Amino acid sequence: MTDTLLHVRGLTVGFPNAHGPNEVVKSLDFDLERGGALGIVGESGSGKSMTSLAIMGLLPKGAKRTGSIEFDGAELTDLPERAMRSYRGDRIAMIFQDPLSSLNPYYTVGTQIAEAYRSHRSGVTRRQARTIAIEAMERVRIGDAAKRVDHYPHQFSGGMRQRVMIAMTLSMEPELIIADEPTTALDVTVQAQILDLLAEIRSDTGAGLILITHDLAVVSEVTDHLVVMRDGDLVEQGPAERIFTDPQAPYTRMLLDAVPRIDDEIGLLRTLPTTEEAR
Amino acid sequence: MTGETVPRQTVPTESSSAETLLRASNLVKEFTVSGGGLLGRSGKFRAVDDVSLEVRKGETLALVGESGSGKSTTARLIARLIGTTSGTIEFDGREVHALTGKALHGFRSEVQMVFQDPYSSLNPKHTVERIVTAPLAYQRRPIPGGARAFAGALMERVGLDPDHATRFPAQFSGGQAQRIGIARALAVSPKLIIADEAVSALDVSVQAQVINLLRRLQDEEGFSYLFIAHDLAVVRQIATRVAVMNGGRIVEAGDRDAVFGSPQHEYTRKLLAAVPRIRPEWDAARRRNDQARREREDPGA
Amino acid sequence: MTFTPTELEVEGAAGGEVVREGAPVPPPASGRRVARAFLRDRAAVACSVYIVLIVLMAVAAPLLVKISGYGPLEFDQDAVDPNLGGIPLGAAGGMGADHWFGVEPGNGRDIFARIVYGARVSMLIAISATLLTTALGVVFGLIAGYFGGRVDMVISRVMEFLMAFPALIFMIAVLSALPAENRQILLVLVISFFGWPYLARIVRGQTMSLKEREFVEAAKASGATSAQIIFKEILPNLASTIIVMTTLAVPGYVGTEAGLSFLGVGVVPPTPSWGQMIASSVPWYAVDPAYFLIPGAFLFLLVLSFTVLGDRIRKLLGEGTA
Amino acid sequence: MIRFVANRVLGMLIVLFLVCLFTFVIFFALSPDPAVQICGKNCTPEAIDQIRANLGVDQPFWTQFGTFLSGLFAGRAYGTGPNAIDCAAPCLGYSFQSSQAVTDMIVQRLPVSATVAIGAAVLWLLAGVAGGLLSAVREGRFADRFIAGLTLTGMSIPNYVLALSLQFLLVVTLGWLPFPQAVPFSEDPLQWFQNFLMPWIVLAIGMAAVYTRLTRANVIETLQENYVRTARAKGLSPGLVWRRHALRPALTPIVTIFGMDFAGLLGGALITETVFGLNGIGKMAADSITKNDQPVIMGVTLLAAFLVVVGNMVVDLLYTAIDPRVRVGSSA
Amino acid sequence: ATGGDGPGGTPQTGGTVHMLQNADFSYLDPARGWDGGVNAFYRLVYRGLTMQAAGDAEDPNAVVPDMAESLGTPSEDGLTWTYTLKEGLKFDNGDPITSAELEFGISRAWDPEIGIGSPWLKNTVEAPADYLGPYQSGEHPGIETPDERTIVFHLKAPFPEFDNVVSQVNAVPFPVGTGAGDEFIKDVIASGPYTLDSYTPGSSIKLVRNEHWDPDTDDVRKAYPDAWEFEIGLEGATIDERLLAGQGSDVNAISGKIQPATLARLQTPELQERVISAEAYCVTYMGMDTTQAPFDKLEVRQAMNYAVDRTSLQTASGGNQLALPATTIIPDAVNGHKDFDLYPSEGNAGDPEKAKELLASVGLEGGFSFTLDIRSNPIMQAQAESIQQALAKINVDVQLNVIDTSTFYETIGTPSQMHDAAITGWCPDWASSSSTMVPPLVDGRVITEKGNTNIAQINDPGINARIDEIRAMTDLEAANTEWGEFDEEVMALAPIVPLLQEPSVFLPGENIAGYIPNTSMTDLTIIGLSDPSRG
Ligand SMILES: Nc1ncnc2c1ncn2[C@@H]1O[C@H](COP(=O)(O)OP(=O)(O)OP(=O)(O)O)[C@@H](O)[C@H]1O
Ligand SMILES: Nc1ncnc2c1ncn2[C@@H]1O[C@H](COP(=O)(O)OP(=O)(O)OP(=O)(O)O)[C@@H](O)[C@H]1O
Ligand SMILES: [Mg+2]
Ligand SMILES: [Mg+2]
Repeated sequence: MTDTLLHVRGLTVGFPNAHGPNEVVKSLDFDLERGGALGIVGESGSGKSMTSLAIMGLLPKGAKRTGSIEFDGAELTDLPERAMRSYRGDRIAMIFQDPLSSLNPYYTVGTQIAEAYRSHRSGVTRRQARTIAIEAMERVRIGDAAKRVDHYPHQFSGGMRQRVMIAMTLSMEPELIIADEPTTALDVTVQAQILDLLAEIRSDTGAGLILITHDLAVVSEVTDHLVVMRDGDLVEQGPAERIFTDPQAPYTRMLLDAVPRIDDEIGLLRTLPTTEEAR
Repeated sequence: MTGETVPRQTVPTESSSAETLLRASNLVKEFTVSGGGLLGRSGKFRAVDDVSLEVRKGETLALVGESGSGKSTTARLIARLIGTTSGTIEFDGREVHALTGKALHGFRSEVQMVFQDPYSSLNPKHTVERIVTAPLAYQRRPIPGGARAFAGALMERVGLDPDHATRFPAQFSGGQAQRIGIARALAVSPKLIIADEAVSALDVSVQAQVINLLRRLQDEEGFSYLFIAHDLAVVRQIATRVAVMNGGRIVEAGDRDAVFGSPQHEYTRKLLAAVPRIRPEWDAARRRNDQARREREDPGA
Repeated sequence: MTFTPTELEVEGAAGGEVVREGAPVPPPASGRRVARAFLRDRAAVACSVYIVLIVLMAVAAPLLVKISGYGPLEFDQDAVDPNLGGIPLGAAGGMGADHWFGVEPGNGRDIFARIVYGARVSMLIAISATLLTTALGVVFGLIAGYFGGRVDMVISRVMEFLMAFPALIFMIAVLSALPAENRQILLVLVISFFGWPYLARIVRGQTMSLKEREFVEAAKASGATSAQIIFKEILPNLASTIIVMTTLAVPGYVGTEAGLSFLGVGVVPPTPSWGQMIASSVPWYAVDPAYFLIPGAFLFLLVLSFTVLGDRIRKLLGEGTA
Repeated sequence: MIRFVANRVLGMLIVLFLVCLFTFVIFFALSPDPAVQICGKNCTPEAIDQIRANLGVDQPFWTQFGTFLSGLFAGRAYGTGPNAIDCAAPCLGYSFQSSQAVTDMIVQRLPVSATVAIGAAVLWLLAGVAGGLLSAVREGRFADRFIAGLTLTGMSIPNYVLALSLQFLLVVTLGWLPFPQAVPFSEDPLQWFQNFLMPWIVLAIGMAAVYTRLTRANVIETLQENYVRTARAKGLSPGLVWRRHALRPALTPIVTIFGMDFAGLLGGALITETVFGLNGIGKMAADSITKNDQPVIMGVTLLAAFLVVVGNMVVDLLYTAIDPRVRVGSSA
Repeated sequence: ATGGDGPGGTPQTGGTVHMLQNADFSYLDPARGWDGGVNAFYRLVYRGLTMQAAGDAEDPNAVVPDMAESLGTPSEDGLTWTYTLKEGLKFDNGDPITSAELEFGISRAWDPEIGIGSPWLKNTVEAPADYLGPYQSGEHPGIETPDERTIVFHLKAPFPEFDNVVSQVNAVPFPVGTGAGDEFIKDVIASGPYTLDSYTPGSSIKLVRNEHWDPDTDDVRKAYPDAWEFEIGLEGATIDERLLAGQGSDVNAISGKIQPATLARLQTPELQERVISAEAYCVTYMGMDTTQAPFDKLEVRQAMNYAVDRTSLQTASGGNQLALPATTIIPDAVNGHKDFDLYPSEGNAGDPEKAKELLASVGLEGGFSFTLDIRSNPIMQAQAESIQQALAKINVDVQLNVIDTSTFYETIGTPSQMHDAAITGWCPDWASSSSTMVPPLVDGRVITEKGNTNIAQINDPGINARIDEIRAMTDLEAANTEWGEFDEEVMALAPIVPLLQEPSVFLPGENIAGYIPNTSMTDLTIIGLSDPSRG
């Protein structure tokens, strides 16, 4: 299985302003194999989210994207919006960090889960869509799905909302799931459940996964390939095991040293003089 | 430039003979939750349910538990920011749970807090100087050596540039801002610092800096921490003793190694199991590789 | 007259009690940078210039009148035609070298002098009312927002009640029934009495979210009293809101004063006020449009200037994130 | 839900009661003696005393307030004996100057005020929402800045200045519109329409400006919501994203203030009705103020407060229907 | 008054006359209403024993018989007046009008809550103190109806002008037993040529012909139009604009006096042809409280009379078409007027020098300050401001106290509430003599705690005696001459400052004929349309 699903070259995202191009993602290269799991790690503001949004073609207003993003052989950066839309939700799905604000408070979760399906598959009746939503909710193990399908987001707990977000991507069986910090807002126990769920779905559907997080321990458990970012730059990338056992870049090493361990090593955590120290 | 590499050191196991600084017994806090409106029946919600704990001099007691388990409420009870429903708090041998008004000032200068969100906990409209001297100002105590010098000294102690005393919080990074919060806590030379999720909002590298700072200060000045966190890995790094909260109660308490090594309560076990971890063999391999590299780069070491 | 002191109030109303969370309070914009941005904004500068001119005009009224030669109360029989109902002689309401803006029909009073003196009344009332409203609104808003619970309940009910009141009708009714002495003070009091809840509501909402911020707790842990927390910790964070609300309130009150005077319950004659001038021009607007247009234009431009200024200041302070 | 409604209604009743009490206290203190008004010219002090006794205005405050309240619900009579004047429930008072029950006076003028209010509301809502949407879509571009200028101007024109200017321009100078003349719709629809056109415009302009800004701000803000991004990430068509995920949340708050503004206007547009000589509640209030006809002023005040308070409540209830978050049972 | 048929030619029968007005009529019930506007309206629907002569009569101030066959016959002692009704008089439902209905209608004036209009019946006709009108006390003991056509009044004291009393609007017939409470406030039981078709308070009144009115019994009313429509609640400016434009049915419209601002627009020949002006029947004056310093000094009051600038007042009130300087209390148009000016000045512009001298003579050369009560009405405010300006020249500082229209008369009628002076006006209750013009303003015995008309509060024995003397005169012509003399005697004491007589200018629609407006009461009953098919 060396079939490349996503092939990113020279991806650059900038917010040009009076002072210059103001690049927040700088010439990023990485690949994701079909069914593979890629982790993108880095500190806050290092450009992780912008990378994922660039792939989705959902960059905020004012952002400029250059470089190439090839998905399943098709160049996404050239696609007109209309064509790009047929990828989104259908073949590439995204799960966002904050599940409450990412769900529309005005509609039931059922409606929102089925929405993507209805818009990508024509001729789906309301009833069918509902059934699909219930099935998706059952798959992410939301109990009593038949009833809860008619509830509103605010009636769910944080963990369940995140499950709803995942359920939303499921109905379409996407080939690529991008999860942008899907567990940051959650408790460890809930985080563990969500991560398990993602792993399970991947093994069920064979979908590729890009997991974005700043938690190295999380990526170490989930992904097989790693991209380390800092200030929009690609610091280092490679197979997870290699990076965890033999990090090449000093920044990666520092990062790994700074992670508090639960199992081992008690002592002063190693830190790099970061940009902030220099200020 | 690879940055400083601090030799690993073992934290000495605490001596159980250490003196007790704070003792909270049977704390209960009930909140009235109204049913809304005029007709709504109001009920009582027990956020803290019969919690007893003690913090000894020079040690760190960590309070862990999932969101909503009552950690912050316990901290605020102990800091006397909210009144207790019942229970007693003894600090340095004095009963403090009934103090009010001015009488509280003495206590306030011995117990300080550091908060989760560095920006939210600093008034954006005040300069650093004003922020760090605020506890003295509020307690109407003279500022030794003048505000500028005092603030400068404090800032230096937490590793900030004293020249930045007239800046506003927004002009600092998260880690620096959190240091300002710590400096403020140090202003009154407290005996106990309550750190409520003081590092949870920070990136790992910054988090590490702050943890290191807290540890250094403890080593240098010998004060005690009540350290609240939900990240067990962090807790393990800093705690002397650990108390696990769930549903408003402390379900398990004990020495760090005891709690992490052989958790007694089922909830603690569940919590520990859920913590994501980097495979220890990877870490071990990395350490070997690291060692090898260092030797390669600097054969003299 | 729609009684809308500012539009912020409406935006506040839209959200109801819900305080927008997570919106970080922008760090203080540096004064110099704001000033520079402000100076680049042509509309804002033009508006400020107009306002400053009016203020100067109001302050220098006696001097200006000396230059123009006619006092605001002085009759000039020679400027009007007694055969035609007292219509001003000459074109455009009697404008000319003698009477720069023409004269009032009937008595020949100099419109320039009345505009100048009217500016005094308008500005004085609007600014006093703004100050009083701001003081009330800020204090009550802070108290309600900070203490919450029963205190908030009482203050909120009072605000709700005042806002439910058809303020204009009520103001007119009360003013018309009250004696004419100290009418200007009464106007200020009555306007402020109904005006403060609009600011208080916004201050209350912001206070409620500010008090959840940890620096309040930190201050408490440092030994600050409630008063210190309210006025030293929270109040500075409301500065930009208050500035914006205040600039937006002034035009509202200029309009209100003029409206009340227009309805005949404002200032007492012969004191000139722009609203009163507009009201007395109503029967004449077909024969002597200048009589209506001059105070109308002055009033409109003043209100517009304050509104634009408030709007710009809000944008500057709002976007002033570093 | 029932609890919520009950709560809301109870709160509303309390506010209304306070409004009644406050109004009554004020007017009790300010009111000229109705007996003097009834007594007319060439009146003797004895006659006044007798009329006072007849009307019960010599009673203590609380008794009078009680009578007033019961009059609201059960009606009341002014005076006793053969000359007693009946005031049916809901009795808001009796105007001795116009010799009419205030309720009747209001009911008679309500159609005009309602016409004014409805027309203006439709106009400002359409203009405001359309302008706001256009502004939001073209954010930062010429159309947006142009509309921003218009709204600032619209908000700044005191409406009597606008009313007089329009009348001067359209009627006197250009002669495009005839002088307002009271004609029912059925008699001369054209003249009827022309009569109301200017009041509608005058009332709508200020409001439309506010609504434009509000709509613009809401739409821009909503477009930045994460759930809109989610919707786009699902591959929904732009139309669907706009309709379902942007407009509904953006326009919902507008419904709330619209309800209150409309209710406020229904209580009479004082200045506009006066300037255009429309015999609505606002003009009646203005006239009553000139005549110091306190019962009418009080009646209109109460009516307006009632409309605003009820409008407020209806909006709240409506809000629970449109915004699931505030639905009862949840602590949002 | 300008005589003739009015501008539009001769009135023809038919059509609808429109009346555009700002304020609604006070009451449709004539026992309650009593003012120039509503009196003119009552004349269309109600009839009394006598009435003021037609507007186009030789002497329009005269009193002539209406339902009575002739004017009243007084007894020798002047205490009993007898009238005989014409035949064929009917209400609008066809029921005959007899002396019983007339007695009933007149007795309503005694009801304390209904009879709040003209006080003259109560003032003159004998009745026990506890008589409270027909609803509470039954038949009137002071009025006899020996037969269906005869009615006899017993007076308290001789009153030579009693024919004027029964011409008052509250001396009209009503079916026995009707009209309690507020029944007639919105309804009309007509005895005159028109009856009520519909009434929307504050907005419109429509009158249609009373089929049971017999023109043969009526010498005064012409009743040309078939219907009347009163459009109420229009702004003064709007009314003028409509009359100027004369669109549609507005050619058939009349209204009250036009606004000063409109005068300037009447300069085209077509409009000039339509303009009619009418003399003033009232005087606008400033009353000074003679019981308080400084107005207790004659010299100060005289100084005021000298100082006011009547030319400026005139312009402030709308120019010379709408205001004339007044130097007497009795206006030119009221019978009994005598021309004099005790305090003359060049061009009526005031004589500040003379005034200063007078003030100096009582040690007030430094001036003083006083408070002037005025009504919140633009013209009155303009007048007050003019006085303020004029008196400033003699160092007198005038503080204006603006009082709401509704409470103004109540306030100045209450001596304890009135300030140092007030501007107000006075009109006679009937213009055929000055008996109701001067005495109410200066009779020291009518000063009351409330409803006071003698706001100067002058109580001079000489004046009081003169009033009684002239009132007792049965020769009304001679009495009027005496009233004129009396006016001058009063003005020598200067209790008031007569300011202006305010004539009015009217602009009837193009198609209106027979319109002879009058500032005291316009006779609507002789108006018609020149071409009833128009409009
Ligand atoms: N609309 C924007 N305009 C200008 N700069 C932006 C904009 N949005 C984001 N940025 C900048 O882009 C950089 C990268 O942001 P990004 O959200 O990708 O970081 P991240 O790695 O996802 O951080 P986090 O872990 O906090 O989510 C940041 O420095 C941010 O300030
Ligand atoms: N003022 C209050 N009124 C009512 N309930 C409250 C109040 N403060 C806290 N609670 C409730 O008490 C419980 C404990 O809250 P607390 O903040 O102590 O939890 P925590 O363990 O600190 O959680 P987290 O990790 O999310 O900070 C929660 O259920 C919370 O909703
Ligand atoms: Mg991110
Ligand atoms: Mg907490």
